[in-house]
Amino acid sequence: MKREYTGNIMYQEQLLEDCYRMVLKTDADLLQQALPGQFVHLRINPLGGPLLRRPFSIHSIDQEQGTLSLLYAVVGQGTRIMAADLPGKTVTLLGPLGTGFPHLPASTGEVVLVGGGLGTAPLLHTASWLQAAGRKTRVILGFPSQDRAMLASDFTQIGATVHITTEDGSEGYHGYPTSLLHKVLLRESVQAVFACGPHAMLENVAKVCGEAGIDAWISMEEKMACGIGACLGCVVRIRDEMGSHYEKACLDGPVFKASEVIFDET
Amino acid sequence: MKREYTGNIMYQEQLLEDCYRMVLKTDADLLQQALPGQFVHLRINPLGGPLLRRPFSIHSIDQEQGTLSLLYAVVGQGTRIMAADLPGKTVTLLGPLGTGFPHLPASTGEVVLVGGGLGTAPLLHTASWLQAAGRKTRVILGFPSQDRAMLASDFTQIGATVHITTEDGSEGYHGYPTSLLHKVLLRESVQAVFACGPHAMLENVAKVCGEAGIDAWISMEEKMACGIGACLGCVVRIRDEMGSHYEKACLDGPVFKASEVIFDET
Amino acid sequence: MKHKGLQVVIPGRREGARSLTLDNPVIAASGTFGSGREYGEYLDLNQLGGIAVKGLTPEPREGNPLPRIVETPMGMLNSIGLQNPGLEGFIKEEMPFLRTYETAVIANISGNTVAEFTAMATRLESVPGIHGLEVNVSCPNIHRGGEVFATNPEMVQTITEEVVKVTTLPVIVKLSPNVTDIGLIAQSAEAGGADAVSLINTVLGMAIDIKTRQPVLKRVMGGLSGPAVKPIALRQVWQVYQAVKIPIIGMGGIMTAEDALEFLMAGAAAVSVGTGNFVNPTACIDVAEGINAYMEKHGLHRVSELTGAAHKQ
Amino acid sequence: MKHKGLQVVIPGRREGARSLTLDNPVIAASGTFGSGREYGEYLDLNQLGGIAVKGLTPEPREGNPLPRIVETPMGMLNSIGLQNPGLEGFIKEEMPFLRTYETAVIANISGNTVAEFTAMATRLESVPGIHGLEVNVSCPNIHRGGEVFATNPEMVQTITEEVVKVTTLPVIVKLSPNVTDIGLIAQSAEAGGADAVSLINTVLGMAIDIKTRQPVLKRVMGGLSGPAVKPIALRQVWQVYQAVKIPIIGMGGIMTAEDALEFLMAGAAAVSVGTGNFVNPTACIDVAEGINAYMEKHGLHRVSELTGAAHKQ
Ligand SMILES: Cc1cc2nc3c(=O)[nH]c(=O)nc-3n(C[C@H](O)[C@H](O)[C@H](O)COP(=O)(O)OP(=O)(O)OC[C@H]3O[C@@H](n4cnc5c(N)ncnc54)[C@H](O)[C@@H]3O)c2cc1C
Ligand SMILES: Cc1cc2nc3c(=O)[nH]c(=O)nc-3n(C[C@H](O)[C@H](O)[C@H](O)COP(=O)(O)OP(=O)(O)OC[C@H]3O[C@@H](n4cnc5c(N)ncnc54)[C@H](O)[C@@H]3O)c2cc1C
Ligand SMILES: Cc1cc2nc3c(=O)[nH]c(=O)nc-3n(C[C@H](O)[C@H](O)[C@H](O)COP(=O)(O)O)c2cc1C
Ligand SMILES: Cc1cc2nc3c(=O)[nH]c(=O)nc-3n(C[C@H](O)[C@H](O)[C@H](O)COP(=O)(O)O)c2cc1C
Ligand code: FES
Ligand code: FES
Repeated sequence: MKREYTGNIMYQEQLLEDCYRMVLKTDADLLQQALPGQFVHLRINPLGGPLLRRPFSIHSIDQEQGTLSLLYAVVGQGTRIMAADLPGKTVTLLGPLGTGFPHLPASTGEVVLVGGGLGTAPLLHTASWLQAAGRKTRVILGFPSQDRAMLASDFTQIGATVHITTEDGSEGYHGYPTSLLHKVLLRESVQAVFACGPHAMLENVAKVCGEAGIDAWISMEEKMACGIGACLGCVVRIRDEMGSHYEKACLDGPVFKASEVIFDET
Repeated sequence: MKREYTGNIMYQEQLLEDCYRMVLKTDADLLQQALPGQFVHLRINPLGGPLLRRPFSIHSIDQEQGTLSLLYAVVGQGTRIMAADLPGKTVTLLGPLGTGFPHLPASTGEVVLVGGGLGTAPLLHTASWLQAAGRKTRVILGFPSQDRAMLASDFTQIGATVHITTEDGSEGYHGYPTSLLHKVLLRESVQAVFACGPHAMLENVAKVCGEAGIDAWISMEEKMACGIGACLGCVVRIRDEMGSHYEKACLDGPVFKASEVIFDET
Repeated sequence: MKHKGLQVVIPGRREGARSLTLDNPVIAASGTFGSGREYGEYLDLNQLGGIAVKGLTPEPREGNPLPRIVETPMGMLNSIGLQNPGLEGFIKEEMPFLRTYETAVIANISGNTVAEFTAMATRLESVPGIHGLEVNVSCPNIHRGGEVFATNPEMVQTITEEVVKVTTLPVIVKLSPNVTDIGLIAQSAEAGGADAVSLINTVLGMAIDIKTRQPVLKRVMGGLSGPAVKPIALRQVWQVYQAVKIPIIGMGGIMTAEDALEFLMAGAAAVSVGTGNFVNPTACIDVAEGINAYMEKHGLHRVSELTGAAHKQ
Repeated sequence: MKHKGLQVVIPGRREGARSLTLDNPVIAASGTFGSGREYGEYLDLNQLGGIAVKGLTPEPREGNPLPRIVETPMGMLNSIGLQNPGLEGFIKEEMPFLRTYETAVIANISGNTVAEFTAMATRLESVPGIHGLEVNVSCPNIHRGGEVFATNPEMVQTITEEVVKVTTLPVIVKLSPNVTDIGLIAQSAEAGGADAVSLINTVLGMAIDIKTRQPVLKRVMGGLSGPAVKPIALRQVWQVYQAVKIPIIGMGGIMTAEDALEFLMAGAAAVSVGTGNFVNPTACIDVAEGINAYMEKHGLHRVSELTGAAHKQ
């Protein structure tokens, strides 16, 4: 039987004005199962509100410490409470949930990870996993400007090649991460692209990779209630032979093959 | 203008399985105004629920440390959250609210404080205040049994005479605090009685003091919404020449003259 | 908060009727703000858009036995039972105080017969300092077996017609959410000549004490208010906006300016804060300031630019 | 949870009708539990009192566009739009799985015409493993200008009469809370021959996105559920208990055994947990165990001793 786990907040790190990394001590079961691109469904305040759980990507895992980290932006009630939470507080977790990034067949081509802003969250765990599997990993991280840029060192530390892009050119490549991706795809031998970020960026990833004929998988953020496939709240429209059908972001996703996602709806 | 204050949890002390003392750092304004028997109206979780504030008596005040303490029992959602709260968390406070115990005219007679269980909460601040004013203060604290008894040393430390009563006789006087009160009233020269505790105890205090012809004031706990006299949620039935009328526990009380309270309703 | 862009005017529709001018769109909701005295210690009453005073009845009322309030998840039930000093008591005890402020005072009146409503409206017509009447139709009609006026379109229309006949004050009919089709009831108020409608009053609810196995409230049911009801209130404001042309005063669970903006966009010309005052004693002013800040940020010049905005695609 | 004291039997009222036996009084609410597969990974489906499967329509339905859910204070709005594989799809894809469990399976059916309801009931009559029908009347009637069946007593009675004619399965009519007098609607279901009523379905609500100034949900309104609505649901269960003699399945905001006990005392014979599952995937079983613990503590032998307890002084 699957079950709910508890997470004990060990510490938090403030990375930007509105962005934190929360490190949770939790059950070894959960940590061992966690695949890249999967998420946990957090009950932030078991003694009070908000009512619904909140989905967060697994940002990194430290088996030795028995910890899981989340990278989150403060956007509403739940994340505001999280940001104010003190070490020692307990949350509850369902997870690991969903279908993450695929296990790719062996190849000499590199895997390019593209993260937009907070969309970087699941990519650190993903990069560690690729590196551990001996895969060449290149990471493109897009931010609006230098003062919003983060995490480059976390990726270099685990051996990935990192590019920062900023929209205003204040750091790294001047432009969107997808335009750098476009250049990388022309230049390098790339087996696949994994991306996470705003819908507009993902749509562009799909387009750029589609044109280059490279397989891409993208992680979709939809509002979720149950997080396990029962409520039908989180559907994503997926192309098929008959036209299209809905799949569940929480169960069939959040990672989908980019070429199959129909973006119009959100 | 009155205003809302913030309270920063400094530390908590667990006195019994379900009873805690919370020490809050708060504004000097609030501390300076606080009279014995008054209360604060606490917003436990400004970022979430519960919705309504919770009233707690002012248990003690330390002007030098700039702190206020509350003594509370864990009975429901709000107090469960409080008990789990960690030092550093911020709550908000309205207060000091209500009409506390009266300023008695000078007298050689002693003032007897009667507390039932958690009803002891406001009596510590009250005893300090009486002692500071050079009044002889006797305290009768009633508990079900020895393992639920507490706070005697807090009262002796400030110079009050303390009697513990337990219902099962496991510590101190064997019986209800009101039956010991009855004996004290016969034996000592008592100017007035101040009491706080369960309704049944307060009703008995009123009876015992009425029979002995001693003035008594009692602190009533009613459910409160606004805490400042606007919602009419917290009324207490008070005897008058015409029969009776409702007064507001939050504004006209929580302390009322015992002889004027009509107890039937609650 | 006062300045031209925040002002809301509810015009009188009848010949000779006065209009209601609110300095800003935030009114303290009836029954939650007393007569303003208590909250006046926490905020400047002159900064409010208006004060709807606690519900008045012709004679003094003691109200219901305790307990009168029960907390529920992000809401509360109340069963105050219209405790009030009676219309004359109110005029004598509270109006001299209220007249010292410039803020619009709205008298909230409750009756058990049409005659009680008209008698109160007649008496208030000549009371200086009263700026408007809010007709609380969520009361049982003792001539109709206790059926609640607010649930019956004809009764709502009749009360409205009779009240507007006897007053030049602007008449706001306060609607109950406990109906199948609130648009229909709003149309009855409009047809009866109301200058505005306000909604929602509390939602009928209850709670049971599992220790005593009895209803918590002595009168069994009470009125649910607070954030829990906000989605219901917004939906009904939306429906009423599509049903009538008269202005709407929207309320139900407003705690913040963001909440209030939702009500304006759903169709409200002004809003009220009720339960929110209990949690935050400066809620009314915080909400008004937040609306003002939103308007400045988005270059809006009048509150009316927001009213009903969500109906336009 | 299984033992005699927890069992709830809803007898068939008609000649030849089957009765519905629940091992315990806790049913997973329709639309919140899929067909049990997903939650089956977190709990033993055999420990449930029953499963009301997601709402079925004659043909497959895609459901509504996104977003489909919005959180509200201690509640949520949903606008799923009855996404389902259609009756045949359900029978083929889900029933083989559900038949492997002993738990009572209740088919929740939704139609836009009386004929759609009777066609589904007829088809389900012969499907092995179906233990009861829940008739969801909170749908618009396309033959009556989209009026919601549930708001009209005659329509509710007609649907019930027609459905009971074609099935020997126990028939539960699921009532909408969005009516003035729910007792009246329950009486119509009873008069139509229903074996039980279940309530409440979701409360109509909405939310507005102040950034876009548009309703959050594409279909504007959605159904409010969760703890926020509990006081409303309890009140309606209380009212229906006073209005009819048939058993009531109570729901709306149940998260804990304490919540469920309130519903039983208000008049419910059994309860359902909906939104609570999303928060706590073992909610149904936790609630059943808590009821059991309460009964043991208080020396109660049958759940029915609690049903309606709060009505007796
Ligand atoms: C699979 C998945 C993985 C995610 N991983 C991360 C992550 O690693 N870091 C991170 O910062 N955010 C992540 N998000 C988004 C995150 O769930 C929301 O930012 C968060 O729920 C906001 O909660 P709130 O209470 O602060 O905001 P509120 O706006 O108050 O939330 C209200 C409701 O909307 C939902 N919601 C709000 N924003 C989003 C959003 N962007 N996506 C989905 N639901 C939303 C909430 O879950 C909640 O139900 C992820 C979302 C999904 C679906
Ligand atoms: C003037 C005053 C002073 C008080 N001082 C103290 C004190 O010093 N220490 C202490 O432990 N308790 C005190 N109480 C009682 C205290 O307010 C409640 O125990 C507390 O509000 C319970 O909150 P909860 O969320 O844990 O319980 P819940 O049962 O979840 O609360 C639900 C609602 O009921 C109200 N409520 C519950 N129990 C009581 C009660 N006994 N009296 C009044 N309202 C209640 C709550 O305020 C809330 O509105 C005082 C009450 C009043 C009126
Ligand atoms: C304690 C209390 C007393 C109330 N008394 C009245 C009243 O006398 N007359 C009236 O029309 N509405 C009364 N109401 C309803 C409010 O004015 C308002 O319509 C309702 O509470 C919804 O708004 P809210 O959620 O902001 O509180 C009362 C509400 C509360 C909570
Ligand atoms: C996401 C969701 C989907 C639902 N789908 C259905 C449905 O298909 N048929 C139905 O009769 N009720 C449906 N309901 C209503 C629930 O069965 C239940 O009546 C309601 O949610 C109140 O209970 P709760 O507060 O425990 O959720 C749905 C509720 C939710 C939250
Ligand atoms: S969140 Fe419930 S199905 Fe995906
Ligand atoms: S709590 Fe509102 S009047 Fe006392």
